[in-house]
Amino acid sequence: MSTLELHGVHAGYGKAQVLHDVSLRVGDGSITTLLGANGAGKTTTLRAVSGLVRFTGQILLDGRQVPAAPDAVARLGVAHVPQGRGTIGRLSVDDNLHAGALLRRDRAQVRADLRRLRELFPVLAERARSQAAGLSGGEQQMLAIARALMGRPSLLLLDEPSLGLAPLVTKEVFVLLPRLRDEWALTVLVVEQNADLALRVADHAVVLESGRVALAGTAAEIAGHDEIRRAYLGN
Amino acid sequence: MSLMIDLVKPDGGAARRPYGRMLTGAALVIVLAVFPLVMSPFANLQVTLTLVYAVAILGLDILVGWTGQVSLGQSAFFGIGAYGVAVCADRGWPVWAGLLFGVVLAGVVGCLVAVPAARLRGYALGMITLTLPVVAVPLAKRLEVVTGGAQGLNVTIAEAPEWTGLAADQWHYYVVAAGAALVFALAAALRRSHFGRAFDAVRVDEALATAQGVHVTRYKVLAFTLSAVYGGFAGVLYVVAVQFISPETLILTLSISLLAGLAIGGLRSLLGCVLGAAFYVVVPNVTGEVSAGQSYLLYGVCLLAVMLLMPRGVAPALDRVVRNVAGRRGRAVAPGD
Amino acid sequence: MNLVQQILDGLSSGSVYATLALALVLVHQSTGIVNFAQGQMAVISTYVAWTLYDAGVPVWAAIVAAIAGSLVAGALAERLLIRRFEKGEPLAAIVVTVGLLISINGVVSLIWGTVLKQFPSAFPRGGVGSGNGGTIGFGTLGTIAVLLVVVLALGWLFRHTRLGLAFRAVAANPESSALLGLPVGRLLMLGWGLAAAVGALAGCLVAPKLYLAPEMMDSVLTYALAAAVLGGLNSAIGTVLAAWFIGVVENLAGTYISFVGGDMKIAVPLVLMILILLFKPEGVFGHKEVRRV
Amino acid sequence: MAVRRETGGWGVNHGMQAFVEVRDLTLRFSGVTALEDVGFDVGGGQICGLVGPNGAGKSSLFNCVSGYYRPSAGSIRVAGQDVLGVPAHRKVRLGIARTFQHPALQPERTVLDNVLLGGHSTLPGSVLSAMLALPGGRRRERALAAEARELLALLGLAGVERTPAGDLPYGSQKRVEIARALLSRPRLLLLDEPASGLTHAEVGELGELITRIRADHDLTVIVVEHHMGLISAVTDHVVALVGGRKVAEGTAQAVQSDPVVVSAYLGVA
Amino acid sequence: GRGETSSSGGSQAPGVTDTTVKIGASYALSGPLAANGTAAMNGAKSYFDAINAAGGVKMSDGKTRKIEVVQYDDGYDPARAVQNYRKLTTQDNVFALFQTFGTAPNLAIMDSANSEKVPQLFVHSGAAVFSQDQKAKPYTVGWQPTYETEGAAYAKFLTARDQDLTVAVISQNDDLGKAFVNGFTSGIGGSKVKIVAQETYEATDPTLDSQITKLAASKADVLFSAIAIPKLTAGALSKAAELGWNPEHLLVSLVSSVDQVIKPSGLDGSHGIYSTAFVKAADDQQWAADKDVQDYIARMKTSAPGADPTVPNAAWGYGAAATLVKALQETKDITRDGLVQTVQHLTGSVPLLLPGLELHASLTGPPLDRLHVQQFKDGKWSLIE
Ligand SMILES: Nc1ncnc2c1ncn2[C@@H]1O[C@H](COP(=O)(O)OP(=O)(O)OP(=O)(O)O)[C@@H](O)[C@H]1O
Ligand SMILES: Nc1ncnc2c1ncn2[C@@H]1O[C@H](COP(=O)(O)OP(=O)(O)OP(=O)(O)O)[C@@H](O)[C@H]1O
Ligand SMILES: [Mg+2]
Ligand SMILES: [Mg+2]
Repeated sequence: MSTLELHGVHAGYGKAQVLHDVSLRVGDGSITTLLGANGAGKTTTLRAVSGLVRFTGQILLDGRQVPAAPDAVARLGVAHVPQGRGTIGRLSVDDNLHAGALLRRDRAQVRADLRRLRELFPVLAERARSQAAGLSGGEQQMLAIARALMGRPSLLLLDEPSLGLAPLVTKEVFVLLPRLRDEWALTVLVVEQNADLALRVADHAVVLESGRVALAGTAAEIAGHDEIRRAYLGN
Repeated sequence: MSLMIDLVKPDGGAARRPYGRMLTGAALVIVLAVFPLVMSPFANLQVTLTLVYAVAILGLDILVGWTGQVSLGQSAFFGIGAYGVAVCADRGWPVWAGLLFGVVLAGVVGCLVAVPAARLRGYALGMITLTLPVVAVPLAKRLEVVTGGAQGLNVTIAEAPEWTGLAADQWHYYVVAAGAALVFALAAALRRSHFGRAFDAVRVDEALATAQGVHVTRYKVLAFTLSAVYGGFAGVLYVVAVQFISPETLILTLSISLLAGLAIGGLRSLLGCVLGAAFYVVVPNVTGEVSAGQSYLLYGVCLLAVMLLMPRGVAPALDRVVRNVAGRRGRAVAPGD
Repeated sequence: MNLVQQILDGLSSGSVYATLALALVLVHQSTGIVNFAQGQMAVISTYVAWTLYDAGVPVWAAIVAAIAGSLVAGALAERLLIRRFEKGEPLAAIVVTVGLLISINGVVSLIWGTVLKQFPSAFPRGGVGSGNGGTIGFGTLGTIAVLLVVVLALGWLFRHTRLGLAFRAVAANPESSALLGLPVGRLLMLGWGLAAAVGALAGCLVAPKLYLAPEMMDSVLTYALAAAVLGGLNSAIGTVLAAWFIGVVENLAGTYISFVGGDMKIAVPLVLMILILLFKPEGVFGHKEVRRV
Repeated sequence: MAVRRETGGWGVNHGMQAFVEVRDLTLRFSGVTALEDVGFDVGGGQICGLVGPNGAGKSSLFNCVSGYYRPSAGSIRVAGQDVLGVPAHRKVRLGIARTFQHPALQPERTVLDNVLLGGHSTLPGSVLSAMLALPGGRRRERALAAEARELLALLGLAGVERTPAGDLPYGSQKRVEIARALLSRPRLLLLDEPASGLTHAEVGELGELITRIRADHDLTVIVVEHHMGLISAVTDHVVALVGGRKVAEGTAQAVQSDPVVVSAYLGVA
Repeated sequence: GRGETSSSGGSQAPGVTDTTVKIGASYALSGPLAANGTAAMNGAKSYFDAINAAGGVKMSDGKTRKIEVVQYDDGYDPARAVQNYRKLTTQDNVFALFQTFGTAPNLAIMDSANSEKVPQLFVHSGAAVFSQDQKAKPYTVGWQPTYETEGAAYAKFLTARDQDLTVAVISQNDDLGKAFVNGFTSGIGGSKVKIVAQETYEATDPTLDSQITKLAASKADVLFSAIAIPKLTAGALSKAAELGWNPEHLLVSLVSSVDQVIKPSGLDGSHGIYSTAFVKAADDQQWAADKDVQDYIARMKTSAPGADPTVPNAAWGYGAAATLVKALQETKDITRDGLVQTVQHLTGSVPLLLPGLELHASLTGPPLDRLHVQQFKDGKWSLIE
């Protein structure tokens, strides 16, 4: 479990500033969802945490500034499922999963985790030896999520995990999150357009608008907000 | 003008500052026209050879830069063009026939190689083209009756007409410059047309290109053929500049040097082709003055240094500088708008 | 006798090509780059070994020392030079290796001169067989044995170890691998280092036969590239088999097809290679890559 | 200016006969059956939804239509013409355009350039005239650019014309693809998960947009989507695939209450 | 146009001042022929340095001038040789070109040199084309015996034995290899010596194993190696031995170095290794006490420390430099044409030439046109009378 804090983070690409003074806190063992319109800067926020974009301001993991290099961040126990294709297409499904666990030494536990993830996503067992690039869009997304979990992270960053997933699977993933949070001591920051589901499992929610935090609060508070209902929930 | 940095803005971006561009272009033309009249024969030869290799590099750019295929065969096409014109000159046939023969033959060979090569990507393609110079050198020696074998051919072509009163090096300069300007302008127009976009799409993602109606194989073959034609034409210009061709010129090393020139100058940039060629021609002369014995080592070090300082090549680096300067100027006048 | 001997000779030169090709494949497998300077790096390593030997160090020790040194030097080359080009255009990376080739060649000529040196064989002189069966030198046999050991070791490393998986992941997708916490930079360095070490071994193995000179590996590079691509660029065993194939076919064509002759014999394996690649573009032992839209 | 289609008289078929006919389509990869005996019709001018669990074969079906995959059996006819025999790069000239599930853009070129590529097949194909920069070509190029700008405006991308496409957020990239597809002036548009990465409100806008372009451009649309809201809002007709087989077909409502679809795909709410 | 070759200094010829005379050269100092090119350059340099150290060349106008050599690398690329030529003639304004290296680079500049009347002296190549017609190309002059001459010398050596001999021939696939073979073939015409097998190779071949194996099948009595690359020669010799084929070897002079070829090949000469020579080899014990050779070795050590004096090209470069100095001394009319005049009538001796050999200028051949056959015995070369 980890605590993630952003204090006054500014980030962007080249000259284009995307995040303006973003501050948020993802408490130890909590699930926080990050909402926002297309282009609001959600992906950029996660990328800043992972060291994939440079930022100014402070990003603290358990009170300490995160390193600048993505691999160093990952070695602190941060797993990032990027938006879109997050797998290594040239490797087999199994190799992808094992690559997720390369930093771990507890081999027996790795095998157990693998079994569990295969139960959750049976297709990963069926297609264990196929090249990951051949999987369907949704299957690749499952692989990306499973691969991140194989690392047994303490902080899980999910960028639109439901992207390309069938409704049933999406639900399963969101049901799984609180369970894993408890069993595996996870802290989760999830960007999600299926706000309905996300707000149901999340403890906290943050809404980004044009790179600024527009709203933050408990999931229930946010879900009760009128504007949020109109833009994200539609009921 | 054709030598300007290729910004690839088919939607008219290139024409946004038409006067500035035309002025720069005109200035460039004048400088280039006056150059041989005031400079030494050695300087003229260097510029002439630079333009020769620039055409060959532009051909490579069409293949490597535009469509993303690797080729180690450019020296062979260069040789075909050169031998084409030299053989004709040697037998007393008209030079234009030699030009046509050399360029067409290069194009035909290029097309023949391209048809199977278009099935391949990346390094596999590079290997196929590697075969070309490896085979071309002994072949040129074997066809001794026409090529003069290992001794090569000494020819006298493109002699300065009496009335010009020009020395050979000056006349050769103008001939080569005119030829190079012509083929550069043609390539620039092609690049700005929708073909330029299609070539890019083929490079970036073949499936994507196909979905937009681009026949990937045809475009690869087209690029390969054009590239060979440009290589062949460069070979023709080479004979104008050097008046000699022998199998030594066809070797793989030249192909590799041209690739290096392309990377040094910067991909997808007409100016880059010229700068890359200039690097290939001028730097050895400079390092040779520093130390004849270590000139090659120094050349290698310069190559590494330029690549390290400007990983995307000199032309893009210059482009960025120019745009920064222009940008600053642009901001300065902005409030007045 | 001629036929058998030509085949044996082909295997012998094929083994020369294979040693360098293995190093090429190793770099490609771990960093996705084709390193034109691989041969030249091997040459400088061999000169180092020669210098040690010349100073009285036993051959084997000199070779081992050169291999160790090359491991470090290769890693440094990656870190200081190649690193900047791994993400950009592949051409830039290739050209940087060409620059490296030229520079190392210059440095070797500067330090050791251009005149050839005799490199001691780690294997005894002479060979086995003779008369009708053909002969094969101990040097070649030794080279083949070392080759096989290297191939098995590399195969095991890449297919069955965690390090191998890490190499493959990084070569296929560095960004994604970094997100998994793999030390991408260090793995790339190690990949280059290993390749340089294999290259050093290659140089020391072939130097007794080719004689040590700054351009020793230049002519081998063409063949090694062909073998690496024909073998699929990702398969050690495929590379060695392809190299042997090239060596043998070249000799047989030069011997038995009269119009080919000594000057054009190299063309035959290359043309065959083209034909094979047309039907199997990913190389004989390469995996067909699945691409999805 | 109108481009000559290779098949004339599509208007005649309109409404009289199915515009898209898929019959007995079977597609296998080593060890995986992606599609098995799939058949359905889409009427001209209709919007057809294609739904089903992950790996059901939806994208594969698109890939068969656009020629990337070669089915082992079956046929696909569009406007009465068999399209399976037509090479992939000619599909767009038949009036078939598509978007990709994972955005396929040229990341370093501008959004406008990316869209212009979609008009490639509408421009004449002589290299020589392009090299000579004849004025006719320039004029056509300008006209195309104007058309592309209109489409970008329609899709709410007017402000990012000159942005490199790779710099856009995910949701915008998917819209660039739609603009690109439209610039080829298609008759049949295949959309693969256009709503992924969009917020609820944005999905609503997208739905309106799809119905609008259907009307404005006289289009037939097949849309693959996991977003049931969008499916319900825009489709006239829905086909559900599970494990490569068609399991249900009908209105969005009917399909969504089909027990097989519910258990395999939607899950009980 | 401009006068390309006019000098700035009025009466004096280009490149000649009261105290210096400037000479230009272009060598392959990089690439596969770098070893030979560098050796040629070093050999010449060591002689010029010695002359300069002693004050310079005393010329016919009574002035003593130092020799200033401007040299560039051409990497054996004709286009670069042409550039170097332009640079030397128009920028460095040299008096004459000296010892430009290799056939192709010299051919590339030959026409320009003759039309611009720039002496292209003592080219470092045994191709006949540079000397055979000095009426047509008076400004281009060779130095060493032609490859044909050398090939014929081996033929004469074999036919003189009046035995039935079978010969296998391997030659480089270029004008050099062809010239050796042509000279040899016409030399054995009508004799009891027969060529029974013939192979060629490309200079880029890594080994010659396949060719030697083919030749070995002929079981010829003699192997004539018209191979121009030391490592390939050494490899060929040891391959033949490995195959159990022990013919007599004829090595062309280019690759006759004991250290570079014979020692690496592992052969001891017991089956007969022959070559030809026209200069005294530095590693030949019989000249250990020879003044010429001692001077040469000492001067090489001073001028090019680390360079190997046993490489034939170095000795040739030294000899050619001496020939140039001699020509400069003897030139009456100190102009380019005057120099060429002198060269065309040059006779006499220069250091390092084998006993009995002399310069012997003619309009149809190089100034040196004879060689001695020598045999490798007891670790050294010895002349055969
Ligand atoms: N590589 C890049 N270079 C330049 N600008 C970028 C880059 N990536 C994103 N941007 C810009 O940053 C802004 C925020 O993008 P980001 O991807 O973070 O949005 P998002 O909230 O994740 O959107 P979506 O829901 O569509 O994924 C956008 O305006 C986008 O154009
Ligand atoms: N090129 C391929 N190689 C191997 N298997 C493939 C290939 N393309 C598709 N498949 C397999 O075919 C099946 C159908 O894939 P398809 O992409 O059509 O699914 P989909 O319905 O689009 O799923 P999703 O909703 O996840 O995108 C999957 O099991 C997939 O793994
Ligand atoms: Mg995003
Ligand atoms: Mg899909």
